[in-house]
Amino acid sequence: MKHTVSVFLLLASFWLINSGYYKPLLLSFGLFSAIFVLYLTHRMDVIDHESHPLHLFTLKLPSYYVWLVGQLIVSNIDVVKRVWSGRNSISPCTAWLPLSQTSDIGRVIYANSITLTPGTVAMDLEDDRVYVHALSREGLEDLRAGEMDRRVRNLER
Amino acid sequence: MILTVVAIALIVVMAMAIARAFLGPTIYDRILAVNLFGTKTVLLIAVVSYIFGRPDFLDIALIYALINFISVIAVLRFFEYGSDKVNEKVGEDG
Amino acid sequence: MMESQLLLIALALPLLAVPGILLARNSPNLREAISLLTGVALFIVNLCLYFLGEDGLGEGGVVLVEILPRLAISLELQPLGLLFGLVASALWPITTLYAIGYMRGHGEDNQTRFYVFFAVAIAAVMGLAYAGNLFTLFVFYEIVTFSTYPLVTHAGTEKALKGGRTYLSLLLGTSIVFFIPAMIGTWFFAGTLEFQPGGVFGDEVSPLVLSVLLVLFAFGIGKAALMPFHRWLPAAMVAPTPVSALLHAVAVVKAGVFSVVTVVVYIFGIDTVAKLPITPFLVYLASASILLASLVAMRQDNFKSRLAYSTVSQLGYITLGAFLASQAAIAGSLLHIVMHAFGKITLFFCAGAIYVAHHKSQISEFDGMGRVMPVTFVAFTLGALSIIGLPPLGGVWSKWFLMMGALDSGYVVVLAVLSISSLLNIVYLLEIPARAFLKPAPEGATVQEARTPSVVAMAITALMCVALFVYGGDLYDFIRSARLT
Amino acid sequence: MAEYYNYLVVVLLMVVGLYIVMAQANLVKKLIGLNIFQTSVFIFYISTAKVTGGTAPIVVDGAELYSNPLPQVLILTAIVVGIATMALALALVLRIKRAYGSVEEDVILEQDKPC
Amino acid sequence: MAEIVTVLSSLCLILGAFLIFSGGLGVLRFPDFFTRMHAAGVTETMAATLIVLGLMLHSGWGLPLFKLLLILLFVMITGPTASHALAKSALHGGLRPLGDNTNNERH
Amino acid sequence: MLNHLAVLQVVVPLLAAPACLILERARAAWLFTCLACLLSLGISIALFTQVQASGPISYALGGWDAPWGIEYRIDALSAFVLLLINMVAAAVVIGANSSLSAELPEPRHSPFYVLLLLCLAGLLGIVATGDAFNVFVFLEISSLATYALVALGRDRRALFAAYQYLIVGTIGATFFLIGIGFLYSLTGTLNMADLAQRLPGLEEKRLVAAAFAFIVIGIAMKLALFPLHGWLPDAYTQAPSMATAFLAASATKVMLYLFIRMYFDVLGHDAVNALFPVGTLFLVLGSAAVLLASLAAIRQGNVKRIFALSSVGQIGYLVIGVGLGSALGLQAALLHLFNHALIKAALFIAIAAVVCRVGGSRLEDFRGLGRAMPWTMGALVIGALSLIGVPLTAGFVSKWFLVLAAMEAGMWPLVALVLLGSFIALFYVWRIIEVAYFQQREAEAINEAPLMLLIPLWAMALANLYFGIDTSLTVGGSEQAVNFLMGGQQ
Ligand code: NA
Ligand code: NA
Repeated sequence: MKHTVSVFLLLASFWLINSGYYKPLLLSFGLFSAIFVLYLTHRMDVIDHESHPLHLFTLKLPSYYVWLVGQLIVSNIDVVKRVWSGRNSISPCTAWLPLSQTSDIGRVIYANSITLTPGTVAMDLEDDRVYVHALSREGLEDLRAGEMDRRVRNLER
Repeated sequence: MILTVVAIALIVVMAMAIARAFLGPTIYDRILAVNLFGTKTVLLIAVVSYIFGRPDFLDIALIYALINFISVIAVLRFFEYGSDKVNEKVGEDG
Repeated sequence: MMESQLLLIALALPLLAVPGILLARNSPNLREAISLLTGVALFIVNLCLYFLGEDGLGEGGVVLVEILPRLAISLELQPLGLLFGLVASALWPITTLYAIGYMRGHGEDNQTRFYVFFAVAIAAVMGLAYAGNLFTLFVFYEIVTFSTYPLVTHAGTEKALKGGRTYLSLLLGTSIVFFIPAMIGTWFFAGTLEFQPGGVFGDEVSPLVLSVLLVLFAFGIGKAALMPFHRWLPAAMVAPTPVSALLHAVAVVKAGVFSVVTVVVYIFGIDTVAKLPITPFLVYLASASILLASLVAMRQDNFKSRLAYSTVSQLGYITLGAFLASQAAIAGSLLHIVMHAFGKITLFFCAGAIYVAHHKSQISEFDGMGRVMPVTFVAFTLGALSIIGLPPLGGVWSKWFLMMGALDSGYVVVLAVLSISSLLNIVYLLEIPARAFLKPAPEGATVQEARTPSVVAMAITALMCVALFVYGGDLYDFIRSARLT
Repeated sequence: MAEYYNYLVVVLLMVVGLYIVMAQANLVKKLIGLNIFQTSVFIFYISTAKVTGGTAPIVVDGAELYSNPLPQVLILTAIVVGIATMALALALVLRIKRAYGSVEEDVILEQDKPC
Repeated sequence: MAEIVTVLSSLCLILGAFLIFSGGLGVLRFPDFFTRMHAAGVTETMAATLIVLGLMLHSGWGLPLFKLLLILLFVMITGPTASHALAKSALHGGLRPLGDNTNNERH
Repeated sequence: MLNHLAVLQVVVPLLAAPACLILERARAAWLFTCLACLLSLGISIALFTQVQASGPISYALGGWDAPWGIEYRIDALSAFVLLLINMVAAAVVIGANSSLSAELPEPRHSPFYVLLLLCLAGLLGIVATGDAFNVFVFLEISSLATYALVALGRDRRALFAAYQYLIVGTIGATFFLIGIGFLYSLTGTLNMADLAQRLPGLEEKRLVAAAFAFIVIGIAMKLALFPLHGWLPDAYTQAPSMATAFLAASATKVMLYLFIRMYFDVLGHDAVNALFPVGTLFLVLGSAAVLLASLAAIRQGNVKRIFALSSVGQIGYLVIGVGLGSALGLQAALLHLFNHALIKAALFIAIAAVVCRVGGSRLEDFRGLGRAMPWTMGALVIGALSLIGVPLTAGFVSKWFLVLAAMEAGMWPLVALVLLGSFIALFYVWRIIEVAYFQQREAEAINEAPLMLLIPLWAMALANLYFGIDTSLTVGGSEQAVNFLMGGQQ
């Protein structure tokens, strides 16, 4: 039931932001479409903890996001530096890195976070490991250190 | 004024993407280039809507982002299974 | 108002016979009786028109249907039409009589179809003879083509089909490519298609245009078999003899030459044609047609194809008369329509009789046949003499007046042509009785004529040739009495 | 010359589109050419609708001068028609592929050559 | 106060433009497909954020602000997904990344 | 109710089409379509009489007055063509059920009717509307339905025929769109009547010439005017027989109507000829069509393809009539537009009957049918005679006016050509008649076509005779249309 409410709120806010016209007729249309989409998603049986991981919205998430943005900036600068510097500025390499997350959502967050930060891309994902391509060996080693892996894991709990 | 500079930068990068699309030895380089072109268009539309002072164009930017993402995924799915296999799939339920 | 009723009856009568024939299709005697009776009745109707129409010539038109404003299908009593109507309605019953003997003797299948289309053809001929305007003439001219096509391809064999193909392509072809533009051209330049003695064209229409139209008509009326569009006549030899009789004597060719004369008299007007620059060429064309056809006829060993080319030549006489465009010449050509009809039909009857009785179709096989089929060959001789134009047969009159017409119009060379062609006629026609009577008969040959109805029909037409000699003068007076200018 | 550049684009696209339709043997690529050709016409309509200084013809307070809305509306319909045609064409190509095993025109014609 | 916002906005925009350009350069200059993906990543993450942020500051409070946020959110979520799908598809397509020393036993 | 007839004429078939989708069973869909077509025919009759009585009808769609809103103008010309299209549609639909049950599997009947109704709605829309862009929209509606109809054919070749037709048709329609785009950029209006008034006043001539060039080429493609006729033979041969009957008798006729509307009414043929000798171009293309298409028809082995090529030839006649530029020439074109529709309806419905019984339309399939299917072949012969232009048939009336118009223009070679065309037609028609009446059928016995096919077939055959004898409706109707079109100009 929680998830249904969250879907409804998401749809309603999406409608209100995009509409810009708040006359009764249009609002009723919005309501109707939100309800209709709710009905559809229920029929497709996709409203569950996986599509709406509400359990993650604890205090830990913002702090992870802040850290992630930091990582983002750092890795962006790193890649930009390599783009502008000379020939052998990059040392592409790949490796299977272990991952410690238990739930699927956790693994996806970890893989996405890897891919999000430029310099590293999660190319394949399995239950206990992820195949990563890195622009440089240093990038790969930073990742191997496991800082990101640890942070995502305690997000899960 | 700044917005125009950004727009120009975006267009230049889009030109680079097209260059990569022509050069790109493998199919995947070309898909990367097209995807890059698409995401930059989204930004270009957003910037242009502010150059023309019509923020309601942002809806177009959002829609373009949606379409671009789905097209890339559709193309990848086609290559993922190879052209003939796709037809077999279609053949079964066709 | 009697004329209009009679005209309608003349048209309707043969058509009414059609359902009768169809219903009686499995009792041949009744079926043939219907044809005969209708034929006789039709002849009587035409006779009434003849006597009644003495004064009423030209009035009493009846409009059947109006296709466009001023363009209608209408019937009218004209002297030319009356003459043609009389000949056709006279020969229909006779040919039917002959057909009974021939068809049964020869065991032809689907005879019903023959009598049905024969009746339709006669109805079309009536419509053509009594047409009130050029459009009506053209409509019935086409119906004659379509109703005779199944007769020509009666046998249904590949040869018959090939003959039918030439027949149709030439007749329909000339009518589509020449006759229609001529007719529409007349409508365009004259504004009307109604028959008017003296012609429909105003003075402002240039002779060049008139010449072109006349040539278009000459070639467009393919049934007049003017060379080079005569090939359909020999090609139609594939048909059984009664059909050839219909084609050559009763309906088809007569419709052709009748149309040519009608066009000359009622569309252009005799005086106009006389003055046209093109006329001399048409006269020479007709003359060439006469001579060439006679030469070709001489070389034909097949009896019916010789008669076919002879018809092409004789038709040349009639068109020649028309193009000479003088009172006498026109009268001569009209007379020749009658003379040739009875003469040629007799020859065809003989051809059919010989074929049915002895399966002989090549002239070289006729040695001594005179003793075997005396009546047939006597009749043949009478018919042949009439066509050659020797007294006491009717043919002499028409030849005579044609020559007078040529003199009036100043074409001396035509005199030569006519006399030479008469000589040629003698050669290719009298060869047959010569072989039949002078050559020794095949041994053990006994007299064996064809079936009596055929012989009777043959006798009637042969005697008519003689009668026409006697009454030739009255016929000529009737023709001259008609207001042609 | 500057203000005629849109017509150049229109003509260029039109010719490119028609060339592809004629030159290409692949049925799908022919459709791509057809689409380019149609797009060129759409660009012609919309570019001629532009009123210098006029903003997009969606009523917004604060704007006085708008570009001409009519051609743009017409082209909305034309786009819908174009998509309908393309959908039907692709459906046909799909069935042709299944029936002939190929979408190359010469291969198809070869198979249908009356023996 | 208003000046600070415009300065900040221009700064973001300029920086974003520079990042976009460098990402584009990387896509052109890098040797193989996988390395180019990283360069592309730059334009889709940092650069996009900076430009959208710049626009947000430029436009100030109002509905367009949220629309821009929505656009940014969408791009940030779908970006990595697309890159992952592309990389995986490339691998399946038999493309060998440079420096791939792991005798990568694909099952 | 009465004053909404103009728009109802299009709305009825347009709404009937989706409604027909719901009816799965073939018979129900058929009956429903018959009802819709008869209703549409009734409307066209009412419109025709209304126009005869009180002149052109103008109907502002949705209350928006011209030139802003879309205006439906039914004048003498449109009423004449509307009546013709509906007559043909009614005949085709009545006979469709029996023909389809032999050609299409049961589930495809309902879509066939939907497409037919959509095509009909499109065609009627083109004729009824007075707005140039609206014409384009209806042009595409009818074309899309037509492509799908052709693709319904049994043989796989139907798919490729439909594809080629789609390509050519779309390019044609887009050319038309470019043309009216130019006109719009010049005059600022899309209403055809309004265009007709504004165009003469313009001093800018080149763009008008360019616009007309695009429009002519576009319509020529849709019209299958030689040399742009490549798609027609395949499409007409592969489509289901009844679809061909409908298309042959209506689609190309509406395209010619559009041709005339643009050339005479909107642009004014004098104005256009002052820019470019368009009349001569039409005469040349028309003559080429008549000769080459008819000659090609002789060599064909499939009767459908013979008459498809014959249609290309006959379209040549229509264009010659228009090309002459005279009142008589235009009247000849309008007459032949009407008569040719009847001819081709009769011929193709007859072929549908043969295909229904024999299963194919090759020449050999016609062997011995003269005896086996006397009524079907009888109607086919009447249609054939009308095609050749034998007197007392509708075809003769058209030939009469066409030759007269050529004579009035003093173009004697054209007279010869027009008549040569029907002479050639004689050959390819007689090939069929010889096979049917003179060759024996060895294969199994064939019985006569079903009654529901014979009724529309003989209705069309008798119409060919009726309009060959009583020409008041056709000649009268076309004369009124010509006076309207020509009157406006002189
Ligand atoms: Na990373
Ligand atoms: Na990345």
